[in-house]
Amino acid sequence: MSLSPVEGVALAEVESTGDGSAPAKRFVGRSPGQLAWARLKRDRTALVSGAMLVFFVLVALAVPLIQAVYGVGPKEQFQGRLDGFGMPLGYAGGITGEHWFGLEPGLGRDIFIRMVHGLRTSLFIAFAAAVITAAIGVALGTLAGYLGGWVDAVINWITDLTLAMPFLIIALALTPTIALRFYGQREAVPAYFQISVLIGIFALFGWTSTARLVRGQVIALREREFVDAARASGAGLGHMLFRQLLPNVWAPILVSFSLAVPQYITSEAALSFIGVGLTDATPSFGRMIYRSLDYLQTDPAYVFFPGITIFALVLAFNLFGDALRDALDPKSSR
Amino acid sequence: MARFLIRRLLSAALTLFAVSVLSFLMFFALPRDPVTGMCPKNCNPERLERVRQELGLNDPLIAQYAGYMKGIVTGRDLGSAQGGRCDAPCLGWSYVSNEAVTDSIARVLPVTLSIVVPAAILWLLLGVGLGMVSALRRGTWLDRAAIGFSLTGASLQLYFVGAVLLIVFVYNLRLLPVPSYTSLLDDPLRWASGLVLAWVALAFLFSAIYARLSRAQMLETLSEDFVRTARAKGLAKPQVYGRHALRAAITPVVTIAGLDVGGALGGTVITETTFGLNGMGRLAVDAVRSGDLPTIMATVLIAAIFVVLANMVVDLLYAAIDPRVRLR
Amino acid sequence: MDSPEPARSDDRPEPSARRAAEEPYLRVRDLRVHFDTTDGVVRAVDGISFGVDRGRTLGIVGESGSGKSVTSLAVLGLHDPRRGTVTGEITLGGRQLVGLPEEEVRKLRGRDVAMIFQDPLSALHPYYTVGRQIAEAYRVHHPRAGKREARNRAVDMLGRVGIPQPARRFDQYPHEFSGGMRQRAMIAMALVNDPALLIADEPTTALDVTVQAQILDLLADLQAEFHSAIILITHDLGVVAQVADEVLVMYGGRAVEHGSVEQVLRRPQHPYTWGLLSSVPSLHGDAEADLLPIPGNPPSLINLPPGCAFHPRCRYAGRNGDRSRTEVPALGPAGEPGHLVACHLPAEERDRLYRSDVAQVGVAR
Amino acid sequence: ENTGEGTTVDATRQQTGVIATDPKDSQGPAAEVEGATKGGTFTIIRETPISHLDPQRTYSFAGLMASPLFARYLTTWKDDGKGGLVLVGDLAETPGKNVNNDCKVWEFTIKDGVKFEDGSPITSKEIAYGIARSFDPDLTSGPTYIQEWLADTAQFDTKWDFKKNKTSLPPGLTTPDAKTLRFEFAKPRCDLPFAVSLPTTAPLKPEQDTGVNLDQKPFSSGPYKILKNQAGVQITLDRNPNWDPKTDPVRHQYPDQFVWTFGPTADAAVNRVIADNGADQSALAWNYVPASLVAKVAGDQALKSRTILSPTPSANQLVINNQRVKDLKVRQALNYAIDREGLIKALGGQTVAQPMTTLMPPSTIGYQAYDAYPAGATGNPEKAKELLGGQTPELVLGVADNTNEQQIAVQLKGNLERAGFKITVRNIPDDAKLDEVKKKDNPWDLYIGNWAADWPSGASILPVLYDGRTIKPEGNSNSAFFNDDAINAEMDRILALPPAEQGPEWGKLDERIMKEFAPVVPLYVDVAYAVHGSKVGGVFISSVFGYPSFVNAYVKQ
Amino acid sequence: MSTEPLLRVRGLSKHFPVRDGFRTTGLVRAVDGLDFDVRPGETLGLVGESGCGKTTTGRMLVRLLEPTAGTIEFAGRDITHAGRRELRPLRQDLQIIFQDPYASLNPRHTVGRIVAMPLQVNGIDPPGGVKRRVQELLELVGLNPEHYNRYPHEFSGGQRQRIGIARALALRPKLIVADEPVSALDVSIQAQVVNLLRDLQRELDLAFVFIAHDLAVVRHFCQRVAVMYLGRIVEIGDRADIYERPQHPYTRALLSAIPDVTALGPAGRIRLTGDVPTPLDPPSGCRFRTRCWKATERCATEEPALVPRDGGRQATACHYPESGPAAAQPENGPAAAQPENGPPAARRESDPAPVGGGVEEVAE
Ligand SMILES: Nc1ncnc2c1ncn2[C@@H]1O[C@H](COP(=O)(O)OP(=O)(O)OP(=O)(O)O)[C@@H](O)[C@H]1O
Ligand SMILES: Nc1ncnc2c1ncn2[C@@H]1O[C@H](COP(=O)(O)OP(=O)(O)OP(=O)(O)O)[C@@H](O)[C@H]1O
Ligand SMILES: [Mg+2]
Ligand SMILES: [Mg+2]
Ligand code: NI
Repeated sequence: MSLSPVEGVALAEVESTGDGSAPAKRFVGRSPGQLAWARLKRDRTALVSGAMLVFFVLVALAVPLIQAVYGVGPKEQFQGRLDGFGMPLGYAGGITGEHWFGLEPGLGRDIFIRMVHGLRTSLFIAFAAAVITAAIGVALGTLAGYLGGWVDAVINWITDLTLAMPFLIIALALTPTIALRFYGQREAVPAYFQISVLIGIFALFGWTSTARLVRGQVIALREREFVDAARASGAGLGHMLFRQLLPNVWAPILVSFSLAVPQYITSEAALSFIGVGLTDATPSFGRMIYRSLDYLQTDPAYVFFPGITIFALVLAFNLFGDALRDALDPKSSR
Repeated sequence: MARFLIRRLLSAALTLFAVSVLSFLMFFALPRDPVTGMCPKNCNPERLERVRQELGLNDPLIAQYAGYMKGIVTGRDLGSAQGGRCDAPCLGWSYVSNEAVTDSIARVLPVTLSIVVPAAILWLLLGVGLGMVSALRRGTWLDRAAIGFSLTGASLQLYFVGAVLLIVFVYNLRLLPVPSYTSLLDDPLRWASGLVLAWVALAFLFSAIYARLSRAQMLETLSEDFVRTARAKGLAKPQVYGRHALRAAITPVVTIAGLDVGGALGGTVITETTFGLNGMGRLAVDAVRSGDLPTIMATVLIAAIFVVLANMVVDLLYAAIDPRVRLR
Repeated sequence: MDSPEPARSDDRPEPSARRAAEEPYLRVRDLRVHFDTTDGVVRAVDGISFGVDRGRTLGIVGESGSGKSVTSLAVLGLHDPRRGTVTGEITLGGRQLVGLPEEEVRKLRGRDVAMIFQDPLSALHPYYTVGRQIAEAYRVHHPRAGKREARNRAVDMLGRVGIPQPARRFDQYPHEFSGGMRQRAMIAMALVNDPALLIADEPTTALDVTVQAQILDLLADLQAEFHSAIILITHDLGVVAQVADEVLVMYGGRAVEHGSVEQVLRRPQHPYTWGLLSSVPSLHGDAEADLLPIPGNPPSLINLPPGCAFHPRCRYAGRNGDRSRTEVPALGPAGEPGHLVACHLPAEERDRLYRSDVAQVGVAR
Repeated sequence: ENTGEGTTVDATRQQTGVIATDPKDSQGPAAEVEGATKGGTFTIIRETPISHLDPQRTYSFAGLMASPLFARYLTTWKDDGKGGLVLVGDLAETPGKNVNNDCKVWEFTIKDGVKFEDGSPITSKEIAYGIARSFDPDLTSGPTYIQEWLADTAQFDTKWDFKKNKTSLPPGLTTPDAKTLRFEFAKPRCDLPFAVSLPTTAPLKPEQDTGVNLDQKPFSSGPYKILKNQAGVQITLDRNPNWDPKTDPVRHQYPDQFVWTFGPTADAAVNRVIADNGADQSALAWNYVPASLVAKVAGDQALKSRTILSPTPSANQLVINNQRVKDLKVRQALNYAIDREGLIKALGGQTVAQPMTTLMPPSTIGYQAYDAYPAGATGNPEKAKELLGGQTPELVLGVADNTNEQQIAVQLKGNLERAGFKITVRNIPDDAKLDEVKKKDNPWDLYIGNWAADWPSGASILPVLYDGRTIKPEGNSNSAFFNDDAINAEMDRILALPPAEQGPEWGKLDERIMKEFAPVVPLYVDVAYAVHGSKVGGVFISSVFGYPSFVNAYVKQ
Repeated sequence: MSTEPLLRVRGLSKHFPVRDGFRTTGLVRAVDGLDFDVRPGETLGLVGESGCGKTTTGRMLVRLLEPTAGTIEFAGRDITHAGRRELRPLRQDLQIIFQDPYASLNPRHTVGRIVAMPLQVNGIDPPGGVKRRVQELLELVGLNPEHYNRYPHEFSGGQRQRIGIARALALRPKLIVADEPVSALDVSIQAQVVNLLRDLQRELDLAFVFIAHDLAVVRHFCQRVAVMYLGRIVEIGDRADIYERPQHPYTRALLSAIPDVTALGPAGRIRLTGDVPTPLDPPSGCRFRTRCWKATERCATEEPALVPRDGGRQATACHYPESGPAAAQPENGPAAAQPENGPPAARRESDPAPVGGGVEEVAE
């Protein structure tokens, strides 16, 4: 704009920068993304928990490598190292140089390599499901909360319906039917198919809490004046939902996301026990934890390794979620 | 407000209708033939066909559904194989437990209520309390300890927590009796001592999300100007944080509490199983396992009622919490 | 006034009154408030000193963003220690506030020192009725007061700040109030405990002039009745002229001029004050003529211009060599007793310049 | 450190079964149990409720074990808990009279002094009414031997409609007088004395018949009666004063009350009983010690006196679909390949399962041990490969998607692939699996099967499982779909023999079927391993059903 | 300047329901039948008592509130009930500066994003890029480029207000509803901003509805001024007329209450006394009558219409309009002017509130 006061201002500006000798560029500051990143880097909790997550992901990615080094496969049985009750011989659940975390009671498979394999399956399922459900939930929740009226009524209705639908029964009824559509009675259903079905089921049912959470927040937010301001500028729906409202509901979304991941890991296991989802042939972390819990009294080591791992995973996930929230909060310190 | 209520009730009714229709359709979707459970001795195809005829399963679906609904509203005659007259609200007859489904429900509902209601209070207090602590002490070891504590429940799951609680308090220390349900009206003390472990375990399991949500939300509100105003008035900390900050931070907690309580009232399978209590959850799961369709449908319907009710209450609470929210 | 407690001026007047001679009720010495941001340290307040006696009104004017609100928040101890660091000395009735335990400061807030905040909509809790928030402020410091009493008191206050039908408005929420009504609610909340020191941060910006007059009267009442000290932060020099006893002019986190209202408005000594006074739109002159703002932009508080923070915008900066650019001027006597100014220009030259360049355009017109 | 010592258990026992010929055997009172005392409340903790209490509908193990407490039958087993079984008259004076010695006409004489819980006498009329009502299609579940034999068709309820003929009796069933009950069959039914030991023959007065609601509160003829039934939660049984011990050859009436509690999982029940706390001191965990706790229970010497260990008649096989796997060599190779020791370990050890190589479980009368394909404890993959001669049969193993079968599937797949098979594991929904594999044209080659006979006679095992003439489109117990004329004929021959002579013949046939045809791979028998509180006495594992029997149970005072 | 008005408002009303718990107990007649026009490039000042409905009017003009009654025409189109889609193209021409600057800024957006938002949502890509343009705008309103990536809570009140102004200017609209845009600014920046707005106006033919309390600023900036009282316009006219020849008693009272920097100490002014009415239940007849020193029976029964006087440029809704210059003392008030001395509290206490209102000329 070439307007008279601007000239005055510009003049003064020239003068001031001339004096302030420091180049103007330095003052532009960092973008919010850089800022959050900088904050994350400075947060010790974030670093530790982030490193742990990276570690888990790396382990999951490097499965073939680890197996090659370790030299034991996930399906190999070492029943010779079990006693007559099927309990591992030796100390602490059969920990030896070959079997770092000992052996499974009963089938006598190696816990370490199964855990590594299982981590990959479970992390993938849980992560994919959490991402999908969060996406659906956020989209529907913001829409319902912001638009209100009949859109809200319809979305609310669908949410209620989804919540009220018996998850277990539908899962039970649906999965064999789906499997039969794609695979014959004599074909083994491959793991990736089971995994996709699982993710699908989680996606179908898992979005509701995020949706309602987000909706609740948005209902309060839409009455705030900055929303009016955007409206007055002619902001379209997309901009409104994703640019204006979404940044203000990160906190609950992060929370529900980081809690959803462990929840899906355990749900996956629970489902496989009623015959939905993975079979015993596919190593899965959740399933392992479930099985191990039975041995709380007789083989504590079997409970210990998966248990401590999932605890670390959940803790890392949530601490990282919190750190991320803190980093994204413009009002948080530093 | 009145309009909102009416609209919400209508939509609730519609939800329940849809749920009932869908669960009715499940008769035909389940991998197992629904009649096999009702088949008399020595089943064979002809016999099955006869049963189907007798039960009206060959009637058009609409007629069957109408019959079911009529049973709920006015009661109906189910025939001698199903205990004869079934008074309203008639939910059918269970071949598995050999009684009217209404009776099964009446038996398990108090158990579930007794588990869930006190547990919900506990988990809300525990979760929000931990969340407040960690928000106010953000970044300190107390923050991380509170979060870590609340997460043990979420990460280790009820099986573990429940089993450990049982082993420690019941089998080893013998501080508590074996978990069991006694009616609150009969003996409040036994009621409480028989269920307290279930409450604790559930609270432990659920508190994580409340702790985390209230932490996150508290941090958002703590930096609001009105919190500063409250401090400037000279309010003591508990009032500033409890009344001013928390009130503004509570919406997500209410949302999730609605979902959790609504869902849990439909049955807390794992808790009930772990502690050997016979509530809605086990009834439902056993019904699924044994293909007991009338019971499945009834439990689905009742769980749906709780879900819908809870969500309605949550919506009303939104307006009660935030005066800016218009109920429309 | 039906306050259940005896008027506070009788309660404990002596220590502060006796010391008042040497020590004002509120004394701020070398106050610094710094915010650590990712871009650098924001020196929002950079070594400011002033004092207010009971029964007196200090007007603070200055550049928007020059640290006025930050200073007042510091007095109430409301800065988040994680975000901003507060150093220096703040004594209230002889007690040092910086570093005092939170619980001690809390007891002072609302009763000994109350504040009217600048942004009333965000400063009021959106979920509570306006009346309840005011009543609450009363009950904290009157623990024995019942609900009824607090309500009556709040309704009374709402009425006194000129809100019509206060009993009815009591039960409305902040978003149902107009901007001016919110501001008056804020004022009512601050006044409900008859504070000994009142910090009013732009209390009348959203008010029309008639209501503004009423509020100013109310503040005067308060002062007369409870011998309160008042800090009035405002941009309306007319208001300052009307009610202040002393004026502090701030620029870039520092005080540039301090003196009685007469001295600062009639015989201003600092070029910034001159600029300020010339910018005031007049009710009488040519309505179409352009206003006369100070050229240039407010300084960055992260990277304050070296020397006199005002020098890049000062017409006279070059007059004494490089001094303005290198040396931070101290707040020193400017001739008349009690009149302080932070400027490198020699006193006589300031006088001359004022008379030749400023007096005609500015207020004296 | 776990060195594996003390983990082998000897739990084999041989069944000796006879039908009492001396009427004295059928007379009461039953011999006193050593050390038994009267009084106390005996608690049984079980996870799921008993499916039916109505005797005419009782067919589950829990029901069969609970029923003798409040129902009496025509005959019953005198069981010493160590395999010594004698079939005696219960309400009848003897275990039946084979009137023409052709097994077609049987007569039972009812004892004097037998009464219902209300004190009214039990006559042949009430027993006949009980049998008649078992024809009612409303009363789902329950054994159907007697009905089918009387009607001489599986469609017995169409042949004779109970609802329309409530005052008459089914064809072939007559009560010549109040003390006599007479069965006339179209074909020889030599197993009738065994069949009438099932609760179908419990008496009922027509005026006490509440139809389907009898399930909630059956009318007692035994030593206890239902005091209170909180359906699905708890059943309390109280002494029946009108039960006369002098008429009863097997039952006692020691505890004041029996209480069945439902709810706790197997784990919880076992843990509770081990904790031995308060009322749990006189409690029995009905569900067996789960595999995960076996090591703890077996390893605790202090618990030794509180456990009961006994093999059961429940036999498990890897069923081969003989319609699909027609090559005998393949079937034999399958038999060689299996590592039974590993399998037992996977299941939780010898207190959970015992290896088996025969078709009939060892608890069958006339059982003979043999191993048609001796492969050693851990299988012989080499021998299997040799039999396969280089081919790698691709077989599909259908398994239910429950934990147990999944585990077994993993184990079996490992075993078989070791021997050169290619195994595809296909999951079948748990609740549909049984129906599916019973279909004649099911698509799988292998599946896991289990059979527990209703009485310990080869007649209730081999003809049921391996008579190819019974194969129908659905609902086949012969899920191996094995059919061989010679074997069929041999079965007919044995069935016509007097019951007492059949035992060894079945044993021989068993071995012959395995040697010549290998239609299945016998895997293991279930082992009963139960824990009870320190005050429990007199409980033993029924030699007939493999679950705890309460006829001798008492609470130590 | 064309004669066709850019904005034409007729009978505009807004009533808010008052809720007590869940029941509606009354109506706040916040705005009750406004008529006015704004021509292109013209500035209409909207002044009046706090709570008289100025913000509500402004929000209705940009269609953030749904009017209860009346019509709004913008650039010849009736937009009273236009839907979102119809409004979108108009949004570029119609902007608002909010009264409460902080609340109107998204706390999660940096200032850069906030100011860029109107450009973004309207898909405008200015030469040199959005960022450059935004920085220009920030400089224009006197903010530093370093502020680009900071968040609203890090700003002072005046800085926040300037962010709001920059945002409204981003699109170069035709009409800006400015709700107290300069109230939180120090006089120097205020002067800058007022000059800036005025230059923009001249250059771009911008029209303003300028809501303000500072009558001096209004005088400098607005060609026409409307005085509102309790949801109604009581007087509207050219700047000169309003400031020099106010006819409505309320306008006079307002003008007399302006604190003047040239006069130190308490100033003389017309003090309004009597019941302050509320829009919850406005007085019958003339709404100002409860505080008017000229009120008569007629005022209570008959509502004065906004009638043009003096050749149509100025309109007043009063049965007894004043004449003469503003500073003149009220002449025929029922209560005599009471010069009073003494401390304000004492004065207040002794206020006799005459029925039907009164006036005091206070000079200390
Ligand atoms: N939390 C914060 N973080 C960083 N900078 C801040 C923060 N709070 C205030 N500031 C900066 O401190 C300076 C002083 O702010 P303050 O609010 O005191 O100004 P003010 O004098 O009250 O201005 P106004 O008259 O516009 O309200 C401003 O430049 C502002 O940007
Ligand atoms: N959402 C609402 N619900 C109920 N009443 C409202 C609402 N918004 C405004 N009001 C009322 O409408 C009237 C006019 O409000 P408005 O905000 O328009 O006043 P204003 O002229 O802008 O005043 P100010 O100068 O104080 O900002 C006030 O009495 C106010 O209480
Ligand atoms: Mg400020
Ligand atoms: Mg306003
Ligand atoms: Ni002025």
